[in-house]
Amino acid sequence: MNATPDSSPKLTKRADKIDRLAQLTERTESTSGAGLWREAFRRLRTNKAAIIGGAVIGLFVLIAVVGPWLAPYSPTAQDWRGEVFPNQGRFVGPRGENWFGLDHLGRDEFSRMLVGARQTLLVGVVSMLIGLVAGAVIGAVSGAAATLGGEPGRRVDTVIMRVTDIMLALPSLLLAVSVAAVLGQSLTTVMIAVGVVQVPVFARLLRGSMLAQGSSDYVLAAKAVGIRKRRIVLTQIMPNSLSPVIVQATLSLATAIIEAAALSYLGLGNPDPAIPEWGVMLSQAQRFFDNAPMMSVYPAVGIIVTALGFTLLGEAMREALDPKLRG
Amino acid sequence: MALLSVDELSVTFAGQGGGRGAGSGARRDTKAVDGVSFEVEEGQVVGLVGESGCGKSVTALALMGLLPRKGVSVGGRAEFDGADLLSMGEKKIRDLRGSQLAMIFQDPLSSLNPVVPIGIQVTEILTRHRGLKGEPARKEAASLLDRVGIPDPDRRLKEYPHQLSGGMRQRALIAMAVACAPRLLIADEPTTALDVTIQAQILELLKELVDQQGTALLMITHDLGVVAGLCDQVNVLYAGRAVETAGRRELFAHPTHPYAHGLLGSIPRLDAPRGDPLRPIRGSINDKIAWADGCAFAPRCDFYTMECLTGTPELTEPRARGHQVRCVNPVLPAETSAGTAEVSS
Amino acid sequence: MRIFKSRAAGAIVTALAVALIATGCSSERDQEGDSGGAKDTFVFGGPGDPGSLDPALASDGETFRVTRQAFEALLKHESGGSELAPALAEKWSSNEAGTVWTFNLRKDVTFHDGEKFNAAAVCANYDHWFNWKGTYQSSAVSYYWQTVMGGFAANEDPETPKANYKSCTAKDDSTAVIEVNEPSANLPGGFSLQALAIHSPKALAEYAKQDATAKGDAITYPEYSQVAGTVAGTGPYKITEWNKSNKEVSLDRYDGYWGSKAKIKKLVFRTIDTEDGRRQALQAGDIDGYDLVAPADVKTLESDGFQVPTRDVFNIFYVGMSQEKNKALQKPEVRQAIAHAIDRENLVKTQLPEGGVAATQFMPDTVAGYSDAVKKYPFDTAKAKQLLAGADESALKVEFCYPTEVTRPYMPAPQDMFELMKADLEKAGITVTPKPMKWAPDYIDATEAGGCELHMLGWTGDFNDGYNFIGTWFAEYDKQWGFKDKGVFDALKVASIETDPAKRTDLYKKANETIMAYLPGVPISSSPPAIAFADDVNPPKVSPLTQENFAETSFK
Amino acid sequence: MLRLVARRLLQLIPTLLGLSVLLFLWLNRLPGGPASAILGERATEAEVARINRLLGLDEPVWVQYGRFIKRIFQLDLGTSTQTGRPVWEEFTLRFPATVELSVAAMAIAIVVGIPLGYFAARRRGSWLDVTAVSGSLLGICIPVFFLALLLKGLFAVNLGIFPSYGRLSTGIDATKVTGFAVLDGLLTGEFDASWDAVMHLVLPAVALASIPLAVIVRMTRASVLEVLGEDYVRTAESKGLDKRVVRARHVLRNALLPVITAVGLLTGSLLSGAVLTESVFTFGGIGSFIRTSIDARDYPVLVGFILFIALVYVLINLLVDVAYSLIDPRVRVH
Repeated sequence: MNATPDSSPKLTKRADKIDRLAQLTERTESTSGAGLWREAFRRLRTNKAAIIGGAVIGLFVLIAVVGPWLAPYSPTAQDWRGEVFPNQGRFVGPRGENWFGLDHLGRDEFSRMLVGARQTLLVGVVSMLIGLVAGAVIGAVSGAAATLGGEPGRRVDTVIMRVTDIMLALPSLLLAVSVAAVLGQSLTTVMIAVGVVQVPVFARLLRGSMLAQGSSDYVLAAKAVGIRKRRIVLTQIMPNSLSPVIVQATLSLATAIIEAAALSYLGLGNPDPAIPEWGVMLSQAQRFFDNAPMMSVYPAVGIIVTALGFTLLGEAMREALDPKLRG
Repeated sequence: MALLSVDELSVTFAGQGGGRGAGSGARRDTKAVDGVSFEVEEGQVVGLVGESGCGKSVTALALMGLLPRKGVSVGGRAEFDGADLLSMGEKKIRDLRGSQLAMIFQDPLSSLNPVVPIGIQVTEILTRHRGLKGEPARKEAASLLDRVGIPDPDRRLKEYPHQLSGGMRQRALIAMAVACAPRLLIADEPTTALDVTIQAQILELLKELVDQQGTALLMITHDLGVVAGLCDQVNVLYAGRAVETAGRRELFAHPTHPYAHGLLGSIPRLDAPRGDPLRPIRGSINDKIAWADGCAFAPRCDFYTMECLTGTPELTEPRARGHQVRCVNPVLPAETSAGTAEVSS
Repeated sequence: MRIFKSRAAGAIVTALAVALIATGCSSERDQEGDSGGAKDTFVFGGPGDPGSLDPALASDGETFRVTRQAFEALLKHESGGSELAPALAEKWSSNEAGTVWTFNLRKDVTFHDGEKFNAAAVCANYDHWFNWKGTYQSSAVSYYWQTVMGGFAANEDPETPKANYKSCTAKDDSTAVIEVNEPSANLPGGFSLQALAIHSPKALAEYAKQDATAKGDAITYPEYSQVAGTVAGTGPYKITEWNKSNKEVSLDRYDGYWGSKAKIKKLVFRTIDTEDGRRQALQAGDIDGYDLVAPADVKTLESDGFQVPTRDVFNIFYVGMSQEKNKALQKPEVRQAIAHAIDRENLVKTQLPEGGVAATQFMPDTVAGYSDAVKKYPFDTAKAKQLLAGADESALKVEFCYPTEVTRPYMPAPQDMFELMKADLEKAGITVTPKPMKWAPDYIDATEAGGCELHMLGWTGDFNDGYNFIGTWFAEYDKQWGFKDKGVFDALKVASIETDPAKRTDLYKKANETIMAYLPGVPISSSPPAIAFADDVNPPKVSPLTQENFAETSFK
Repeated sequence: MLRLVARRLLQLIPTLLGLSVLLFLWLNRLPGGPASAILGERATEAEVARINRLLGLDEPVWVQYGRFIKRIFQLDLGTSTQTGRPVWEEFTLRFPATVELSVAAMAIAIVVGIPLGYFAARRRGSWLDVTAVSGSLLGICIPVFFLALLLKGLFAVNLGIFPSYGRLSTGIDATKVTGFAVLDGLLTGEFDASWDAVMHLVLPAVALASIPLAVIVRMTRASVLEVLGEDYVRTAESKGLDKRVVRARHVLRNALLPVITAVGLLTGSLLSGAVLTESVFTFGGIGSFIRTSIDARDYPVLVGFILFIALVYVLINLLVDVAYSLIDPRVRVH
């Protein structure tokens, strides 16, 4: 019946057949096509946690960038010095000119919060980077040695991992004290200290995923084809090992900020208290918790919410990138 | 009457995020099974054939009542011995499972609990349905393993899945399935994960077991070879619907639905004249149209016409009694050549 | 996970908010939380553990606070004051030269271990100290002996000062005579020090058997000074237990006490290292009193019905300058400019507890030798600017060290005080670089070695003698200050060897005037270390030297 | 099994040795000495010099290192510059308190965390799940010391339900047997003492538990979710087994494997949390001692503590491995 001689009607018939078909056919998009990251991003967009996390971080970063210009007053000038009496537990709460009230030295709390965001972000990012870079190097060496180094390589690997194990075990603030003890107390010290804490985490992570990748089929394939080992590591293993590291980076931004706060609480924080940083502000204010709770609450909430933001985003990214949870 | 008669069974999965609370707007639902109907007689071996994604396994799970309750809606009826499995209460179906209804899964390794000894995994079902405990249970388990052809059962009972070979694992699973001489055994691609030599053995084993116990077997597979070797009755599924149902001989002799026709055309046959090209079906199962709008196979069909695109085609018996075909213009002897001609031209 | 996190975020924020509001706003306090059980135990919270049960080995207030209840020296300060008063010695006198000191001892005094107190016992003590060897000669162990009496019978280290102690003889059972080689401004004040409190001879014999060892990296105190049982004094309480893991020292009333017996049966000193830790403990009724109240808490506590008696000031807080570290500081104008730039009044008003005063010289007005005629440097930013301009130091840059993680009686909140002064100096156009350091060892080391251009430090008097203040800094060249000024040094020399109290006081006045004219540093303030008690306590007379005698305490 | 243990213990030696070298080098770079820590304002340069000479801190580095290592091998960690007592003694003195606290915290974390995580996974999307997930998120994001302050301010100071600091109320004189306040009370039959000790434990333990609890909840939840999707659970269901059997034998057992490792690692990290919590509640354990040591720069103590922790950590890992190989047959063969 479909072999009809006359052409023109058939053509038209064919045409609208196809149209009809086209409009009916539902293409269930196949995930196989999209690349890991494109796909991950697609899933992120649909993930509320990611959106919220992203929003929080976005806001935070925005404040960190433009805060200093938004700040109505100088964060360090003790403009209302005469009005605050820490020694009598008399403080000034929120009011028209000072939205968040004054701190214990008569400075505008709101301005300090705004400006503090930048410091906080700075501490978080820098220390995370320190941890990431150092950790990545160690992990990469260890992983490469393990995958390609043969017996000696494996020995190197075990040694490195033992050390990182121990580092993992040491309470972060002890590491911090050690660093502070050698470098003296400074903002850099804080960053390094918090960074050092992250090193073993990144190292283990990168190594782990490299080992996983190392034994994966495509690497075996690459080996089989006889690609030089270094190239395999650089072109095959490394790129594919990075996604977990990136996730971890996001997460450790959260921990870094919290760690920094803990350090300031132990008096190992940023030495110049005049420069506002949420962790320092919190540890300063908690002395007056009974008389001026809000003074501690502002920085505390700041820290917690920011940390939450990074954690949410990080978790979401992990899910998005996790092949197990895909599809 | 039939032991199992499935009537217009449909399974719908709520779309992404659906069924997980109001949080995210439920997206397009997907109909995995869209009105399957077939019957299984006592002791009969029935095949469900179709390429992956056509809803075979989902059908099986639906019958076993193993589909997650959340985000899944099951429609139609599935009468097992007169009782509807689909509307049956949790408690009742639990009692049926393992005793009257049993199932064998695709991947023997992942289907066995890695941290529980084989012994326990076998005896637990005996304890549950036959009240066997302790020594007698162990004895029975051993003899079961023996029956499914696992050498040195007493040692194996103490071992863990990872210590067994692929074939043995599947045998163990089968042992559990037949432990209570069920009346219906559902085998979901029982051989796909195994290498060819083992496949044959497993199929043999299944065959003799069902013969011995008079168990009915619902064989789910994409492998027409298996069907040819085993089944009495065959149902060809496409996009969640049976498109052709016939006895084995009838089907292999005269595949009438263009899909079935295509399937058979796409497997190499020794008796085919040399040089006669294989004729694969174009496109993939992903290009389809909802049965409601017409024949889901249309986009891949060489013979489709406007009629194909107007509503679900009815089941007809264009060739022989009991040979049902769901197609507006089935491949009948006259056209076979024409159809192939168009493809090759 | 997906959407719950989003809800989660919401939930969290609310939860947090609730918690914070709850803590922040609810201010009613429950007074019945008193877990002290029967009211025959008085619990006092201190900021730090004592170092040893033998005051002779200590140099810190926390140790003395405890031992003072169990040990008595020959002399003491009158309760609640800073005047010398009789203790184990009823009367005392010295010869013209101030080298021979005669003590008429109290009779019918017994030690906690039943030993009899007499002149022999006194000399046993002094000789015991004088004959210390090895690690005991380290000033970390025997600081006060060395400040009062110099070195030992046989000095082992060239750096150890030469002995000034000559002998102690028991004229009769109740008369002890102590001779020294040279008159010293530290006498008779020194005889009142806890470090020179009298121990039972039996205990001393025990002590002698044990040695303080210094191995590896620190000094190990002898066993007897760490576990209650051996040490025995004559005080109203006797030390019964030192529970380190519980951070508490327990004392029981000594019923054989010669004076008026202690009113409360059991006395416990607990360590709570943080200020709010102590405050909360008091508010929660866990303790009956504590020392070093954060000024911020004084009002709160008072309004909550607690007693916060004010002590007289007996300390001085100052800004030190190291003229060698920063040459600019050698110009008098610069030092004066700094003095004028700092707003002491505001600092006192906002940081110090009630009773704090701005200082005009390097000693509080409670010390004999305080002079009203010293040159004053009132707060005047303009003047400061102009002085700097005059010395063409308008672009003056200074490094300002301050200690972290510490509060001292004279500086309740070092960091805040630093920030205030920094702001002041910057107003006067001085660029200030903050240099925070850990109190010990970093800060101490740095300041003592003159490693800081500007630093803040203070002093709490050991006994009422001007030399105990100004003498410690300006008697001779000292790295901390890094200046040589004959005028200043001589003024103190003459004062220190004058034995007639009245004359000496006048000389101290002169010295103070000379010092303030030269202005080696800027005296800032004197602040009374606030002490707090529960409302059901009759507190002891508070002492400017923080020498409270808890035997006076009782419950209402 | 034994070989595993032996091997690990052998590995321990070089690790600790290496660590000790690092520590010594670190120590050697440090400013100041005990003198000024003891004398405060009253220290002068001369004094400091004298004391250092006395302590042999003026000798050449290698001599000092010799002494250092020798001491380490004699399990002699040196002397605390704050208390002037042997570090080892100070630790043993305070160890029970911290163990008590850590155990309490871990107990809370496990007893609450595992069921919570399990049911959160089972009732995915329910309010329980939401609370569990958000709670654990918060637990991870709130600074421990701030949480501790909140708890203290709310329950100890404002509501006065729990004591605000310390291990035991002063009124109670408990006889010391093991040093574990709670245990002692039970042993000696002084139940009031035990109860008192427990009351003192609650707040710090809760604060300290926050992070482990959060982690355990999340891990349990995740791993239960994963296991629920496993084929073997479906198999078990297909056998018509009782819910209870399926959950106990086929879900929980498998799901808890990863959690066990986590618990091990967390225990190691508890100690650092203890430093913060203990110092907020002035709980007389190692934690608060370390805090004061940090303030006083009491390096012998800090070094001792680091070595000590390294030891504890390695041992815990060993335990975890052993435990793991006992539950998971797959590990046994390798």
